[in-house]
Amino acid sequence: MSSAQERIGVYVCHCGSNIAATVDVEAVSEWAGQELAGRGVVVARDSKFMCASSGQELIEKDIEELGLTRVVVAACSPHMHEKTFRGACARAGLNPYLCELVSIREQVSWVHSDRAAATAKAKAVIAGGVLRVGEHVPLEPLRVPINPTTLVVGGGIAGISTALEIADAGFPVHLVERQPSIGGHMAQFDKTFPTLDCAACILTPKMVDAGMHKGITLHTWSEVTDVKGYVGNFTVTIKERARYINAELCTGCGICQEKCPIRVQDNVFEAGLGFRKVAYMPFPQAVPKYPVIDGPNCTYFEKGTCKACEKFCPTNAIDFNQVDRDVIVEVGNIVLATGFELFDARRIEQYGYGRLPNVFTSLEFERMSNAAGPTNGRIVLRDGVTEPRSVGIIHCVGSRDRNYNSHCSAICCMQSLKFAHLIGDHTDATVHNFYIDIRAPGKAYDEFYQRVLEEGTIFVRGRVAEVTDSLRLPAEADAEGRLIIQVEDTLVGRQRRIPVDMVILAAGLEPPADAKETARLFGISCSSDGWVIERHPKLDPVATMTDGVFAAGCALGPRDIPASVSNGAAAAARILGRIQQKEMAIEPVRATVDEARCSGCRICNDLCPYNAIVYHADRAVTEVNPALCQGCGTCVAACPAGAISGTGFSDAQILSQIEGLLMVSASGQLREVVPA
Amino acid sequence: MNRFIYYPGCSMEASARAYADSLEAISGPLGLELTEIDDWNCCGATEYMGISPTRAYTLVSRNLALAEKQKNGSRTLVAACSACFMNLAKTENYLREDTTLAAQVNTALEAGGLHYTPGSVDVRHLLEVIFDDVGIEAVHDQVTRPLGGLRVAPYLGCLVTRPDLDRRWRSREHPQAFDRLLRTLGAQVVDFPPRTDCCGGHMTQISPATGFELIRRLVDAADKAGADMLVTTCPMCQMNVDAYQAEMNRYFKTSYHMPILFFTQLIGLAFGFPAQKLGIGTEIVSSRAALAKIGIEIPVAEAQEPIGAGAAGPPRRPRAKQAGLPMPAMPGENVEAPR
Amino acid sequence: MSTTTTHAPAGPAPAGGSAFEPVMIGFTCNWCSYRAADLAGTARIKYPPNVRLIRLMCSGRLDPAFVLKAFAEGADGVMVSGCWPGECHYIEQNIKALRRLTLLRRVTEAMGIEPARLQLLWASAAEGQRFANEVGRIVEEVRALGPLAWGRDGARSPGSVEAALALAATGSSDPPPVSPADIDQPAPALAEVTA
Amino acid sequence: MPSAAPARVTPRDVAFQDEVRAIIPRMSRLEMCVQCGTCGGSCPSAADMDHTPRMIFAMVRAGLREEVLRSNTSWMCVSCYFCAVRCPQEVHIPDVMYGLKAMATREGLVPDSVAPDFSKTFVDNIHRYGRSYEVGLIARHYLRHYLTRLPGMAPMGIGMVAKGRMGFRPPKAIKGRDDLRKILARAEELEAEA
Repeated sequence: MSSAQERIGVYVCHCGSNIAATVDVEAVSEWAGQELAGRGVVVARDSKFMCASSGQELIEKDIEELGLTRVVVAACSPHMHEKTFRGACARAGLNPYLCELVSIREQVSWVHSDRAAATAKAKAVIAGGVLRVGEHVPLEPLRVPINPTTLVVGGGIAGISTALEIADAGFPVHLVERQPSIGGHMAQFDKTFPTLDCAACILTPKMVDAGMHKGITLHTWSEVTDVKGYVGNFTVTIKERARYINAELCTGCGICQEKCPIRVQDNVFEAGLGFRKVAYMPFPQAVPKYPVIDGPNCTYFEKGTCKACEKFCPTNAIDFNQVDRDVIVEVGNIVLATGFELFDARRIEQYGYGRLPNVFTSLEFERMSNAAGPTNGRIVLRDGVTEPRSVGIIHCVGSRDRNYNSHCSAICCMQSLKFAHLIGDHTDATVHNFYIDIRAPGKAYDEFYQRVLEEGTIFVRGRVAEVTDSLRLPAEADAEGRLIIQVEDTLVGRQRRIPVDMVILAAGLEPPADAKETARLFGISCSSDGWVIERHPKLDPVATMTDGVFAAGCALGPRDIPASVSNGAAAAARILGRIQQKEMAIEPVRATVDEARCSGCRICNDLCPYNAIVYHADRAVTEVNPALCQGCGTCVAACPAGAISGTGFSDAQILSQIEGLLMVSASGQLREVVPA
Repeated sequence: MNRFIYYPGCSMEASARAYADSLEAISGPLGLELTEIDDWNCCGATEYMGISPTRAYTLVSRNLALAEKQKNGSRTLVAACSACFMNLAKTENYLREDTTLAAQVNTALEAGGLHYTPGSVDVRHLLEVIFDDVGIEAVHDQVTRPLGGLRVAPYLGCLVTRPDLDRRWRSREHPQAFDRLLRTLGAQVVDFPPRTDCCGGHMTQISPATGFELIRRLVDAADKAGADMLVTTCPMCQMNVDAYQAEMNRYFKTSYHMPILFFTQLIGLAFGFPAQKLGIGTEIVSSRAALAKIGIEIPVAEAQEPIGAGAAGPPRRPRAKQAGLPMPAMPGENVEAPR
Repeated sequence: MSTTTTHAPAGPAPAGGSAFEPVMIGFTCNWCSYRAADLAGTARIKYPPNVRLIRLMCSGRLDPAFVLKAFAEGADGVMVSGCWPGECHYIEQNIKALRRLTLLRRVTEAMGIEPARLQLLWASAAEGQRFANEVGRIVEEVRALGPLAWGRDGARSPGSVEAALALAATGSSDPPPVSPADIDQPAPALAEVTA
Repeated sequence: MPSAAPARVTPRDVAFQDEVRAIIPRMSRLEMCVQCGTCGGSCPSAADMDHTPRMIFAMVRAGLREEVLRSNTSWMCVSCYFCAVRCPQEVHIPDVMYGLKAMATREGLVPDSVAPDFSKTFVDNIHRYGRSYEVGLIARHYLRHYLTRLPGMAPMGIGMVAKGRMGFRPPKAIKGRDDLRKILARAEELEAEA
């Protein structure tokens, strides 16, 4: 079908001044009306906002009155409004896939400054669209069923919130957590800013709900190892690591933990500040309530003897023969709430963490100030007894620093203010906060800053240069045995050396070390540093580029508890909407084989990453399974016989788009290609 | 035999002759074959930079060009003076990183019939070479007179581990390599936090008060840690701490007596060379008293002291008691990592 | 790379100077490089207007015929962009695109098209700045090469894709004609890929 | 600046900053300073500086040409590179200091003549011998600036000489001295052109 017989309408958007400022929109639409008439354009119009109802009605009216058979809209990126304009066509009775949206905003007006050149490029882009649209064929969206079960990866506050929202709406959820208990980082905290609620008091009820909920299946001490399928129909493999505890028999009495003779440093829940047994529950309110036995550190696994836990377990729940097992679940949607890891403060050696005993990380301090923590909430130096008389809190440790992480970790300012308050609460120590900027953008956040100022916390604007125990005598004789914080007080313009007893490093938030593998596993993209990329940072902040995979909480980037909780709710809402519809339409971008032309050469067979291509030896032809095909088009490009065609991205469509794009010269004139 | 191209630097021929002599003495036992760059010129220290950066880089590049030309089975250029090392290494890196600068420099070099191909020479400091190529074990094997009982403050100075543009050092502020080398000699290494701090450089010449303060910090820290002497890798550091200590004392009305020797001199002693062959005695602040401890009439008992005494590490500042809170665990930290 | 950078000259040279403005086609994948282009847009990062983009689902969709068509239609250069190796939305189809391109270059070179006119660019959805910088670089390289001889004076213009392939075959004995089929054979070392 | 670096759009008011950036081989990233003070905090000689490095960068941005070039800050830099390895914005701070010294020297806008003279004397020796000449350098320098220090220094000086660490005879000039002069002369021309 050549575009000549088509009746094409071209609609050029001003997008207020977003496009019109750099592209001469009127000229472009006029040009299209005249120069492209030979290519089937029967009408070309421009409008302030094509996406506004007025703009859409314009299209609908023309389809009805002028009998348009194809529509080209030149506006923003198809990722923005493709659906909108397809909708308009559909309402006017035109198959939505006969509409082509070409981008003259993201790809033209916003990235070019020269008006003439931008206008020329806009013309070319439209010509490409016009020639391409002529090759479009009517399509019907594929409808796929949505499995009502949802997988939530990560049992922190974001994951728990998501799971509860969905389960409370009556749909099943699998909640996967790496650690023995859900709860995440929030479970480690004492108070939460700025309200100073007790973290445990508000979190544990939610943990219990999640644990008890009949709609939620917990997979703790587990990891997702494989994901297959597509939106609505994922098949996920969850590896449940052996806990050596029979969950059916265990009552969570904790005797095994009590009797276990081995204590090891707890680098996870206690952030290294405390110890745990080898048979352990990370903390008393753990959910699920039954413990795990940490194999690598267990005497029985090392030496073959001990079994103290087994001897004393009243219900014979200890089972040393347990092995890791794979659980396979079918789900319709997935939410990644994989959270963050704390920056390793040892990497900034001049701050002395790991070298100078009385330098602590923010997470260590959270545990210290927690009444249930290793010091029962007493704020003391590393010796475990001495209360500090002065404390220095250093902001931006490993954040906003190109040597480590360029991003701002968003929560450290408020967390540090919280620490300052807690120290004042628990001790008589003077507190210095060393900051570059105080970032307190949140409800009642700056007010909290004011409060901490009132409480007498001293703020020094300057990024700390170093923490040292080497004194400059005689001047600093009084600081013997203490730490010196050396900093330029930028508001005074002088270098200062401030003696303190304790230093707290507000270590930044980093994506989990395996963030990239996670992204690959779930087929989503993450930024170079490892945060999940949203489908749209503003308008679709919890969806990913991959249909059916959502994200919530710090997996998307550093954020505080309220934000994480709302992320969870948002993701849940998106998913519930789909579940309610039972099925959803997906882009009919698929490859199909024309058996008549297939030579059975099998070149395409090994190219498909989804094994969607099946070869029928009997008929010596290849076939594509549309359910598995994701429409990448690699096989289409590879087929030497041209027997495979990719709907939506057919050779004809792309070849004519190339022709169209090249019809216009750099100066905006129609150019003639001299044939050989 | 480890062959290298060698850049001594000006001070090795004058104020730091002791460094040159001791290096010459120990290079045999260490299996170092150092071929001096023929007709090398001054690296410009930090002075030429203040006149004209471009010319300063050109000045250094002449040495690199000569080194490139001088093929003697090695592409490694060793510098003993930290300042020279820094200038050579930094220039080499910049020429690699910045094609414009490289072009400029080569146009200038042409005037002298020279050319330098960025990346063709690998610039290393003597300490790195002893650590990586000779190896601490090889050093250990040559020790015939362990320096048992000698308490030394390991003073590396700024310019060996900084800027370290090619990231050869795991730690640019608290490296442990130097300590391990000195322990291998049997010396007892004291805890010396300012190990990579500045000696004041040319401040003794242009702003004495500033220079004296920096010298005082070093001498005081060593004194406080109970060190018998400072040990350094840099002529500039040695010169400042040694030659200006008296003036510094006068300035602050203090009476420190803190000798400073080159690490090569200590290696020489541990290898059993006579003190005078190592230029010992040419320092202004005498190390006689300190060295008496390990003099020829060294008590047998002490001689028997196992090599690596004090390998337990420097006396730590107050650490957590058993009762106290644990220090952060160091997962995956390789203690034996070279640096 | 500072975000306040721009490329000079962006757009045609000021009136009077008649600098050559190459016209180029850029193939982007729907998931990474097209999103990078979108991001460059939303971030208002400026780059030269010479490249006209075509969105494919995946760089793996790139049929060598597309590239030849572009040259035949008078493009001065072609840019193929996709996700970084290992980050392909379709697992590893971008690697297959790379294989094709490596072989396709032999064809285009045989036709007398300088390698710099056919360039590959990896860009993740997060790399708007990089996308802009790289487009700027590629445009300048093509600009430096001047107009692609054929298509203007018709010198060696094959006029059609088929002719182009034929020319590749006959135009020089080596390399032999490459049919898209051959193109999905051995993969280059990954080092080469990520280089 | 690396040829790879794209051209920049420059508002007038940072002309001085660009002037400074231009004199520094390789990107100084001076414009990236966020005024955090890591440099001033790390600097061992900050106490004796008229302005901390951070302030200097702000002043450069503000176009306070004369104040910046007259400030003793760059001359007080001891080149210890603590600031360089710690700067969160990866500003090549010592390079900036060298650049400022060079500008100040070129325009004679120096706080006082001690430091510049030392550099000049040092460099003169290089031009004369191809090597530095400690005694000549120190003698000349002290006679000009530190007469009062000389008596106190005498014992040290004598000691150095006695111990053979200082010879009064200047070093033998290197063979390639004339070539070296040509090379440096060419480099100077190139600078002038730039």
